[in-house]
Amino acid sequence: MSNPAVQHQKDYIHAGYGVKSWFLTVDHKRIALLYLISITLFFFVGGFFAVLLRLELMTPQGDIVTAETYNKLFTMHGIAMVFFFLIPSIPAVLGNFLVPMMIGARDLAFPRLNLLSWYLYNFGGLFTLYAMINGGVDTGWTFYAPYSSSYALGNVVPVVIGVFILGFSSILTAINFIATIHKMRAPGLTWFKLPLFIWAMYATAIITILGTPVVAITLLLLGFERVMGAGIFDPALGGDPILFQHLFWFYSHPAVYIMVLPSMGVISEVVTCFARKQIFGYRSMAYAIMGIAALSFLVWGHHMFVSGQSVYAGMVFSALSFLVAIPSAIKVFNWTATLYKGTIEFKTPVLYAFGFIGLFTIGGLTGLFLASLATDVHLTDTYFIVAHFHYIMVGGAVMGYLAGLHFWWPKITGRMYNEAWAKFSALILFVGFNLTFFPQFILGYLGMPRRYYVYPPEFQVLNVMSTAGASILGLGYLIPMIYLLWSLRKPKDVGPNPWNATGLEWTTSSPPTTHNFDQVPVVTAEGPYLYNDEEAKVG
Amino acid sequence: MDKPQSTVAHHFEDMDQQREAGTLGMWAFLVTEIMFFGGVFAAYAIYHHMYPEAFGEASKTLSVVLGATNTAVLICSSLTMAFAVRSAQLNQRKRLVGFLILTIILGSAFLGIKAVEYSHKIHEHHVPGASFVFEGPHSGGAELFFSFYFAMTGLHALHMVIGIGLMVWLIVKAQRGRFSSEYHAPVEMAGLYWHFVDIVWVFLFPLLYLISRA
Amino acid sequence: MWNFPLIPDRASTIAGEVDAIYYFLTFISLFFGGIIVIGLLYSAIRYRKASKSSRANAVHDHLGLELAWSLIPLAISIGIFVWSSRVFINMHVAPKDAMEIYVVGKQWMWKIQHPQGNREINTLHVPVGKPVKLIMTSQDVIHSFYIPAFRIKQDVLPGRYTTQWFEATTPGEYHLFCAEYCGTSHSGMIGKVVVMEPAEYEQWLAGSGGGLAMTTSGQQVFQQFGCQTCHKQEAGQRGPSLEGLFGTQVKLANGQTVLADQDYIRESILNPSAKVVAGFQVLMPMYRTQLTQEQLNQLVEYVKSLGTTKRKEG
Amino acid sequence: MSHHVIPQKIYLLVFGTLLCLTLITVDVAFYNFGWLNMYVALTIATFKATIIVLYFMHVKYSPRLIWVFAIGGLFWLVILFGLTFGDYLTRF
Ligand code: HEA
Ligand code: HEA
Ligand code: HEC
Ligand code: CUA
Ligand SMILES: [Cu+2]
Repeated sequence: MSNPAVQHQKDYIHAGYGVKSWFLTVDHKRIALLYLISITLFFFVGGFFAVLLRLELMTPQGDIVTAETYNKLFTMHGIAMVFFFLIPSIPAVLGNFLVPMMIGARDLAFPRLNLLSWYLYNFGGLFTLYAMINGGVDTGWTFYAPYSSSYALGNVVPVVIGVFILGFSSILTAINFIATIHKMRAPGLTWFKLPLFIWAMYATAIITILGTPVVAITLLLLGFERVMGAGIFDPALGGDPILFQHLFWFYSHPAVYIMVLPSMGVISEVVTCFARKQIFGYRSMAYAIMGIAALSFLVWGHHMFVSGQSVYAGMVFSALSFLVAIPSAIKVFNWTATLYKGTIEFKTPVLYAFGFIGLFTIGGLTGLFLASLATDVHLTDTYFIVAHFHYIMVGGAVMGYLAGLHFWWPKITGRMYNEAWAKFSALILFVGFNLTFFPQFILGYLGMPRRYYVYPPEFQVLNVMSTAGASILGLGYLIPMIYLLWSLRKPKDVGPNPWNATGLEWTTSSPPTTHNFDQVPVVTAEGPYLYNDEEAKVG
Repeated sequence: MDKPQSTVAHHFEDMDQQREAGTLGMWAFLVTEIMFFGGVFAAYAIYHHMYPEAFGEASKTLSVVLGATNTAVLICSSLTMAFAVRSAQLNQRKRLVGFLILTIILGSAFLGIKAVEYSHKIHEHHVPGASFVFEGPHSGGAELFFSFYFAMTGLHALHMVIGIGLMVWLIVKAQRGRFSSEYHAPVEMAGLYWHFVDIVWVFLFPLLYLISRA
Repeated sequence: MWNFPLIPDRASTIAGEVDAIYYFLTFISLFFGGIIVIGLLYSAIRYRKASKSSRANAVHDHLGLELAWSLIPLAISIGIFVWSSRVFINMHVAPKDAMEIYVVGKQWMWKIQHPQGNREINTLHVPVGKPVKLIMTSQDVIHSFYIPAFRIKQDVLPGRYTTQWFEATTPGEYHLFCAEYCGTSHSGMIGKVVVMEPAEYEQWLAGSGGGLAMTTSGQQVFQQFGCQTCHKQEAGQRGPSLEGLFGTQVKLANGQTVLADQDYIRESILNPSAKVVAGFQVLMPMYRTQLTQEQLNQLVEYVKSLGTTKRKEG
Repeated sequence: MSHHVIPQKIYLLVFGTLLCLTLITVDVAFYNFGWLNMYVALTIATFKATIIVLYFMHVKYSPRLIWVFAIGGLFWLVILFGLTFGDYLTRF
């Protein structure tokens, strides 16, 4: 029973109506949409804070907000963007939607846990949002003790609890992915036939379960110290503030790969599809993902080179940080090599993918300046750092997220967006992004410290450039919102496989039915991305 | 037993796949628990390294008798839990419920003894914070020790309370005949969790009570 | 409007060494970034869908190439690591004859005291061409003492000393920033470093209301708190002699030995029971709550000076 | 698989061992082995944990993947301890 039956079955969006059918759904695809809404909300919250930051920094003196407010703004910007937007972004939205479909399963292993994870996310989010509106916090997203435990203004404890709850949400998603990927692959789909996106999701999940609990306990101890006045990290009470930093970065460095690995997975899918070519060096790409995940736990001390950590420890961490750059190098070069002799079609996702590769490379290479001890001493805690991580996280990870969203949008909604607008906004984003963050590299080298509310006047010109860029960037993020939503007004207008891509998800209808596949597919192809082999093209 | 209920969820192929996925998921969760407690253990180890004498002095004020008794109680509860799982495997509903109740009783006994210890500590003003008092030269380090004592045993106790809650739920389900030798994954999961909590205590006991008895 | 700097001042001996690595890294980045960008653009143009270029013999795997683009970056990385670490170690090992200046950070100011006793706030006067070692601690949260023109930075922690050193090369005024976020006025915790010719510096020292040298005021504090009742010239019944203590290895009651450095002396005063000298009881009271951070610094400086005198005599 | 029913005797044996080891660890704590004290206690604790994992938690009868996860968790703990102590033990 093939095609006619599929026609009659309702797709997952129309499988049920009414509030309950959404809020109590256990369908991974519906949960992905719920996540999409929550996460977009937080992105705009974080973006709103960023706009205020940039406006304040237009002039050297303080004008639109007070110093206290400024400090709360960058703290809440960092927390919203890192914990509530970027860490869950690709896994919880695209991963949730695609992991079962790409491996030929009907759902994730634990559908109810999946729904619980969304509720926890929102619960933690609302908790934090409440704390942000009601007083805010001013510790910086890093919560360094003893400032956060004994001196900080505002609602440190509620925010810490919010992040703690959020941690549970990530952990549940991660456990779900691990069990699903291990145990629910379609017959014949062996590990080395998996799309790289699945590898990336798997590695991300592993990092999440190993790292998140450590930051959870650390934040709990911090809250304990702040509430009870008991000593844990505050030297006035016998504690050691450097220990807080160790425990915090034990998670938060691997977390930066939680943020970028999923994007790397997306880019591999997009590049192969639009170059119509097999990925260059599939196995080493997979190994590189796992290598990054494993090494990511060995380098956290590079955030602490001037913290008073031992010089020897600093050297060990520096050496290992250089080492973790090597698998990233492999990935960048292999993508470039994949494009060589391809047949490249310039659709929107591939524009974002180009953006990702270029900007991630710049971000990554500037990471080397920071992994190198002597230069980090000068650059740490300056705008160079700010530029480094925005290049990777905004230029890299967010672009990857947008690439994926555009690539799978027809699959998710059954509708194609307006290509011209989409290309236009990709261009705007690229220009705005570079104008915003490139000047910050120079600012950092000149010595402008980060988290500065007022600054010496000679830094103004570069700051004005950055603010100008940010307003272009903000505009660039609004446009996709509009045309993507607009596309929903149309009737369904795409078939199962608008891009002619390989991959099991493209064999289902767009949008897919609730159970994805009528029959569990059996995989006989030699591997993923068989674009060169015309036979393997799924029609 | 009751009529065979279909216990394979719609998205799984068969029982084996469902059970394997469940076990793997549970172990992934236990890994997060290892790292969670690992974080405090690491912090404890660092401070023990920094203030060995103070930690020793403070540790001496704990009661080895109560600590050791509690260790034994917890090991007993692990045994009853293991038997509970075994009963479920063998489809022995009465025994399953009986062992779960025994486990709950033992778990509660542990918490009771813990409560006695806490009340002693509160009495002796060993609770860190404004009212903390510790005679002798090591009061700073001792306060740290007690911060960890309460944080670690408190988290451990919280896990036990959750475990007891799980078992109450299991008993209800078992009474309704939901488990069989085919399907008893929830019992197994609860068992894994309970044993893990036991293991945490196996490390907490020497680290908190025994470090300076010699 | 366009006359803003793109390169920071370079005013210490280490600055050039750091910049050399910086520019080398910039070069490496341009090189590899260039390869990637050119590669991307080349394929984008040559192999766009409409182009008729031949796609024959496309490869999907090439171990040699992959090894090349992992091993070459690895080799370069190792080179940078070694080079940069050597400079880093230089930054950490102050010359023996460096003059020592004490820095105390607190929300939100820098308090500085010269060995001759001169105090200043948010300004640091130093002579050109002479190594200066900063001995720093904080009264509250973590701060970071950052002089961009010297390319040095070090976090300043409560509860312990951290140090850094520099040798200024060019007279002038430079920014001094607090680089670790420390609360509301973090961005106001700034000041300047004034580098002067040695003669001028002497003048400044003499003219700026010097006050007592740190060792002298340390001696006064020593007497004021009655330290000499237990610590005499010779080791007595009650306490060990502090003569010649600094820089030696001290045997402790628990069998270990420690180096008597600044942190040890500081800890011995604040929390005597933490490390007890072999052969003595813990009689010494805790001075944690009684001493200000400045008095503590002076005491440490005084105890250190006892060391040097003795070594000179011996 | 995983259906393995472990005989009661083994459970009782493990239980007995655990109780004995608890007694031993308490007793041994009152002898002074100097710096070894801590390691003696931790070795016993590790041994106890191992048999709990192997028998009570059925890992001995579980597929390789479960072993990998159990050992992996432990290994990452070692990383956390190792690199953190790496800092504290080399400060000067
Ligand atoms: C997604 C996020 C992300 C990613 C992927 C990275 C990736 C890297 N980061 Fe970054 N980093 C952050 C986010 C990220 N970082 C954040 C948020 C902070 C600041 C936190 C805070 O304090 O608030 C930070 C801070 C930070 C520091 C601390 C600076 C300080 O505070 O003093 C350091 C130091 O080593 C560092 C290094 C690196 C390195 C070496 C990589 C590497 O993985 C990069 C590897 C990639 C490449 C190298 C490019 C591709 C390779 C080639 C083209 C080949 C040529 C290569 C060679 C010659 C080796 N980062
Ligand atoms: C995923 C992570 C992420 C993302 C996406 C961003 C996005 C942006 N960030 Fe973020 N940033 C961080 C993570 C991130 N940041 C972190 C971790 C810190 C460190 C915090 C700390 O120090 O503790 C930081 C700090 C930080 C600073 C340094 C503050 C300081 O140290 O004093 C600055 C300053 O320019 C900045 C700017 C921006 C800008 C302009 C964007 C833009 O890309 C945002 C663009 C988005 C929008 C603009 C929203 C969409 C549009 C609207 C809401 C419409 C209205 C807007 C207009 C009409 C213009 N960020
Ligand atoms: C009541 C007696 C007493 C007083 C008063 C006293 N000390 Fe001590 N001090 C001791 C004893 C006893 C020791 C050795 C035991 C120990 O290390 O705690 C000691 C050790 C020291 C040491 C470590 C010496 C070493 O050889 O390693 C320093 C430094 C020190 N004291 C400084 C001071 C200073 C500064 C003051 C005044 C602010 C002071 N002491 C006041 C009794 C005293
Ligand atoms: Cu002091 Cu920032
Ligand atoms: Cu990092």
